[in-house]
Amino acid sequence: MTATLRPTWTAETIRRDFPILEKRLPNGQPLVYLDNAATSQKPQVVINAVRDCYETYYSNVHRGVHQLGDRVTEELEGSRAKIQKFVGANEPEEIIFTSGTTMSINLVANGWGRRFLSEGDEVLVTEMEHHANLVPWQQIVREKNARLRYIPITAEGRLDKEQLESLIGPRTKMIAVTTMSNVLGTINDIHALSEAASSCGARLLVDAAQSVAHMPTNVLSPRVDFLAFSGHKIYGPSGIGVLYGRRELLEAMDPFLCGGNMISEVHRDESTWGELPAKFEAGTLPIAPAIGLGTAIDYVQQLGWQEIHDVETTLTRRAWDVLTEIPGLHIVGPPADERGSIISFTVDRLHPHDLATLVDQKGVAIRAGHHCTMPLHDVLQMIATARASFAVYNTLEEVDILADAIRHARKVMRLS
Amino acid sequence: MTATLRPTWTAETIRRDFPILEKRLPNGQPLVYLDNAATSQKPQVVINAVRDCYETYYSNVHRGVHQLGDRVTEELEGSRAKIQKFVGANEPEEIIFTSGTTMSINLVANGWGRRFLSEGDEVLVTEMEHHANLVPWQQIVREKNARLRYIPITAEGRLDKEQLESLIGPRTKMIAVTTMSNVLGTINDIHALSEAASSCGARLLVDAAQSVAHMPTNVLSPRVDFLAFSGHKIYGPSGIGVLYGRRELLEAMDPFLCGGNMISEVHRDESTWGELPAKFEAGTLPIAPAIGLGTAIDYVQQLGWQEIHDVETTLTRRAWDVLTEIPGLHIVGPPADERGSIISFTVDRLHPHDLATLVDQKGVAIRAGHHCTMPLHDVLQMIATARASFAVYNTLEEVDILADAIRHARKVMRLS
Amino acid sequence: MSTQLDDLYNDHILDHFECPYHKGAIDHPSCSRTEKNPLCGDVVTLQLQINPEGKVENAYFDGKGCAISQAAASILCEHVEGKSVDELEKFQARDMLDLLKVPLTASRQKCGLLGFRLLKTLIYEQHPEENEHSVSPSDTLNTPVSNTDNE
Amino acid sequence: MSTQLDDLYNDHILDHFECPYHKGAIDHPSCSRTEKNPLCGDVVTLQLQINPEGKVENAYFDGKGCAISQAAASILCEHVEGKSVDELEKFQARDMLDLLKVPLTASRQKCGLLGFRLLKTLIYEQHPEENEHSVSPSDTLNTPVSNTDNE
Ligand SMILES: Cc1ncc(COP(=O)(O)O)c(C=O)c1O
Ligand SMILES: Cc1ncc(COP(=O)(O)O)c(C=O)c1O
Repeated sequence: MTATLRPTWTAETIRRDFPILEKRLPNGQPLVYLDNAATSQKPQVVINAVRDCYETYYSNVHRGVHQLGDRVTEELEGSRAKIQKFVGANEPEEIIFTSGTTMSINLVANGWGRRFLSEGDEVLVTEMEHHANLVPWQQIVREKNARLRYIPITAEGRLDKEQLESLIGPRTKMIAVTTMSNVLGTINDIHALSEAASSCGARLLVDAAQSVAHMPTNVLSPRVDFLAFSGHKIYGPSGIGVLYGRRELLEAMDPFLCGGNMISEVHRDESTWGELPAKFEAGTLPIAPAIGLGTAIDYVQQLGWQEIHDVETTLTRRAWDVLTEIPGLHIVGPPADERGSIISFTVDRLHPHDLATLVDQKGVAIRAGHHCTMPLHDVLQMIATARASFAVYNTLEEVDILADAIRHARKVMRLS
Repeated sequence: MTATLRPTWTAETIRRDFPILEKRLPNGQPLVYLDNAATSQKPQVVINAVRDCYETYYSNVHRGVHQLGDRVTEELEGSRAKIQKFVGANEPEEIIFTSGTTMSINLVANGWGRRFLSEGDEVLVTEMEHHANLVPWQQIVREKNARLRYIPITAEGRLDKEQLESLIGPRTKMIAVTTMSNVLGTINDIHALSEAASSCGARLLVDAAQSVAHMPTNVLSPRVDFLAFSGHKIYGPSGIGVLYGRRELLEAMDPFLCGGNMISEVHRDESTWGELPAKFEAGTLPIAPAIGLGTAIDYVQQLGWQEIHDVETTLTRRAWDVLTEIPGLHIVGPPADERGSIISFTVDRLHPHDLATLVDQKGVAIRAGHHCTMPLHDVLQMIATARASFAVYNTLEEVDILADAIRHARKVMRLS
Repeated sequence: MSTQLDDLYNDHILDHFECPYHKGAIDHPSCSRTEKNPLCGDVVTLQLQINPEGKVENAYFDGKGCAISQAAASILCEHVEGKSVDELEKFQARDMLDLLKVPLTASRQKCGLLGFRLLKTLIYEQHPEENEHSVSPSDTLNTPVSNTDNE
Repeated sequence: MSTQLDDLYNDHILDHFECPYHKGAIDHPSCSRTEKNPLCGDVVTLQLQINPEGKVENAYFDGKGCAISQAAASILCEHVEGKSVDELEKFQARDMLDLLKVPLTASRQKCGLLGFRLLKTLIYEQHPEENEHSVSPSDTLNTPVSNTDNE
């Protein structure tokens, strides 16, 4: 299944898999899509998987007393099994389909937190977390009179390991941390965090939204308790996400959403919960997106992690090199070799929003804003940054177009 | 927009819009899809809308500092505006995108219930509710020491209006009721329930999951406070649902899911919420499904409610006539003329699961089970029923094939 | 994918459904257990009489539900009598499905395996100490599809 | 759909951005208000000096943020001076966008209308009684896109 069908591929060959990359923008420019950390484009195989589901065997799942139902259930459960292997989980029942990373983390904050957090307990997050891995914890610690604590970052944008040591303790019940910062590009040391968690008996949740398309994911080494990601950032359809949870924990937790499918028996005043994974999958699942996610995972595995890494680090290094040559441009976070394919930056006297609009005139899609990391931007003492983020289909030429577009923007803004 | 492009259509012409209906089943039979109450098939225009999104303008919404972002946001907000008009809401901000009916109702049970329910308060549901409109209320009334009460049904499967009178009172804070039973086909009198709710100052939530593809929806006459439905039952993509809520209520409620998009400002220990509808749309939305839902709504409106009603009641009457001729077959719920296009039934000495498997041999997809309405089945004193449910593309011939298949099943089971 | 369902309700199944083997109750069973498939309401009770040598002398079932679940329970009772607990420990879901002699789609396997699940739990409980470090029955009993209900 | 963006940062906008009109503060303004666009961090303060005849004698802004929001605030100040409160009540978002003389995409309109939103609130507050039954400013100020942040 994961046999390398493309032993060698380049951005040029891979681009043909993504129909949108061949289209022209409304302004007639070719698209230079460098907003991959927000969401990635979809290869034809994924688009077709969704279409085929609707055109040939669509019906509701888990009710297969008819042939379509059997087929669609087989496809959905096949996708679950692929995801299980992809994240290295022991059992398919540990894979919960959700609507996205945000929903996955909310599920844990509520289903685990409401049951297992008590007054005075501490939840440890980092200063670089996405709002999705902050706000749900803020809410549940408030409800429980527990406390949210932040692992600070160093000047280079890495987790401060010494501070980590002093933050963990017997009150630490949960460490919730991103595998890769969506702003700094920092790749966090999950091994160290996993050890920290076991040293104090805390649970470890990793938000793998940013890393999942760029490096291997494994929930057993180092061992994590929960792992969340979204399909739309790994070349999959929109509307589907995943929560991995260790069986014992999922079994001990309360359900989050309630309704059909997640129950065993419903009586007038009480209900009993179904088995895993149904217990956490209330209502009709996003069936076609879930099936399409399985195809996306096949696609990524066929590319191969080493190849993906090589292509993306080449892009990131080039971007580092050409961007740092631009006067007044400052990159935040660690050096090119120690980060994912994300580069956030500011340009003196050029507001990120103006910059993004100006490079868009050249067909270059980047992002500007706080990227759902306001506390991080407070630490950086910045209101907003511009961000370019790369995927397997980006080319070195596109990196150069970005740099030229930024130079052009500076000229338009009378900065050179 | 809702101009009747097909002034006259029949199931035969409409079937060509649905690619799956032309496919053969694995066993070589043509598909007779009578499981529409579980989920409906998708017309080509909807499938194409999803595909076009991915192939021509996909990117993340509400961040349109680039052209793709502007386009996709325009499409998504265009879909929201269509839904607003479709349900007759005052403002697009009152339309919240969710992952489905189940999620929509959970949002209200938590976001409204946790804030506005107190000890001793009562939530009124009906005996015919789907688990999606029961279990979330069971959970929140337990948490709040409030009480869940049931409006009983009559022998014919209608709401017992006299009992309703005696159930409402100053403690009634919420009436949550389905517009159409997914088992009995009963169409509830939302006018009467709306009056009952205002007479006691309660909120009214309607679960429109079953009715939304079959009859007009309007949240202002009679006035309802919340309305929930799923895209997948109205010829739309899977993975998208809607919650309508009146602005004052949505503004007064707590958010449910937390994360990106739904915030205004995130500080280390607290956050402030964004404006409607963002406040309830945490994380990346199911973008392509949401856009596809807009197309599905256009499609239904082009068919025309009167035409849909005529076609579906003809099917339902025919089904009633041919099914009641089958020895030992008993239909639950009101007469053919007073129900939606849903017929649930039992056949003496033929377990619904065996029946469903046997008619499947003839290519007929029906459902068997408790249809996520265990309390209703308790009232009916049945463990399971078989259910056939019709949509605009079903034909009278298909109804006859169903009847023949049931006769065949009886023969196989040595019942005739 | 495609399964020829026409053979599903053949004489073998229907005969067992209509005239089940050992349907009823044992007065003093060695062990007894009831399980329910909430999805379709199938209920099966299985009772075993095991002699001191560890042999199943008598197997009775009771219950109600679809033809598949009831016929399968009947076929199961017929099969286990005379077998030793050790033998039955090796009896797998696949073997049970083979005994039915008909092709079951994933969605109907839960019906066909309801009695089998009971058997495995009862057998497992015969040697709880021995089995302590081995897999629990719930691990081995997972049918391919988690056949929960939804619409 | 397509908007020619090349004209966006033209001399009109950039001149106002670089040499804004009435950037600063009034000592004793008749009214003053600050607003922020949390998405991009744009902040604008608007201060008006309104004479007894209901005419805006002085309009000053202060703030920081993108060129569009700051230039638009400057253009706004220039425009409103000499206008009566009654005239400004009729001043619409569309008029503001016309004043900018450049095409703004939906996503950038929030920047271009930040100062305008302040103006509308300040003007609205001049006649709270009269306006009681009319629409509140928040109703009329909705920009086409709810420009919240996400990724
Ligand atoms: C009446 C009713 N309510 C709620 C639901 C739940 O909808 P969903 O599963 O799409 O969340 C359904 C269908 O499953 C239904 O028929
Ligand atoms: C690190 C990180 N966590 C969580 C999320 C939230 O993902 P989603 O919006 O798909 O729920 C994102 C992206 O938006 C992210 O970058």
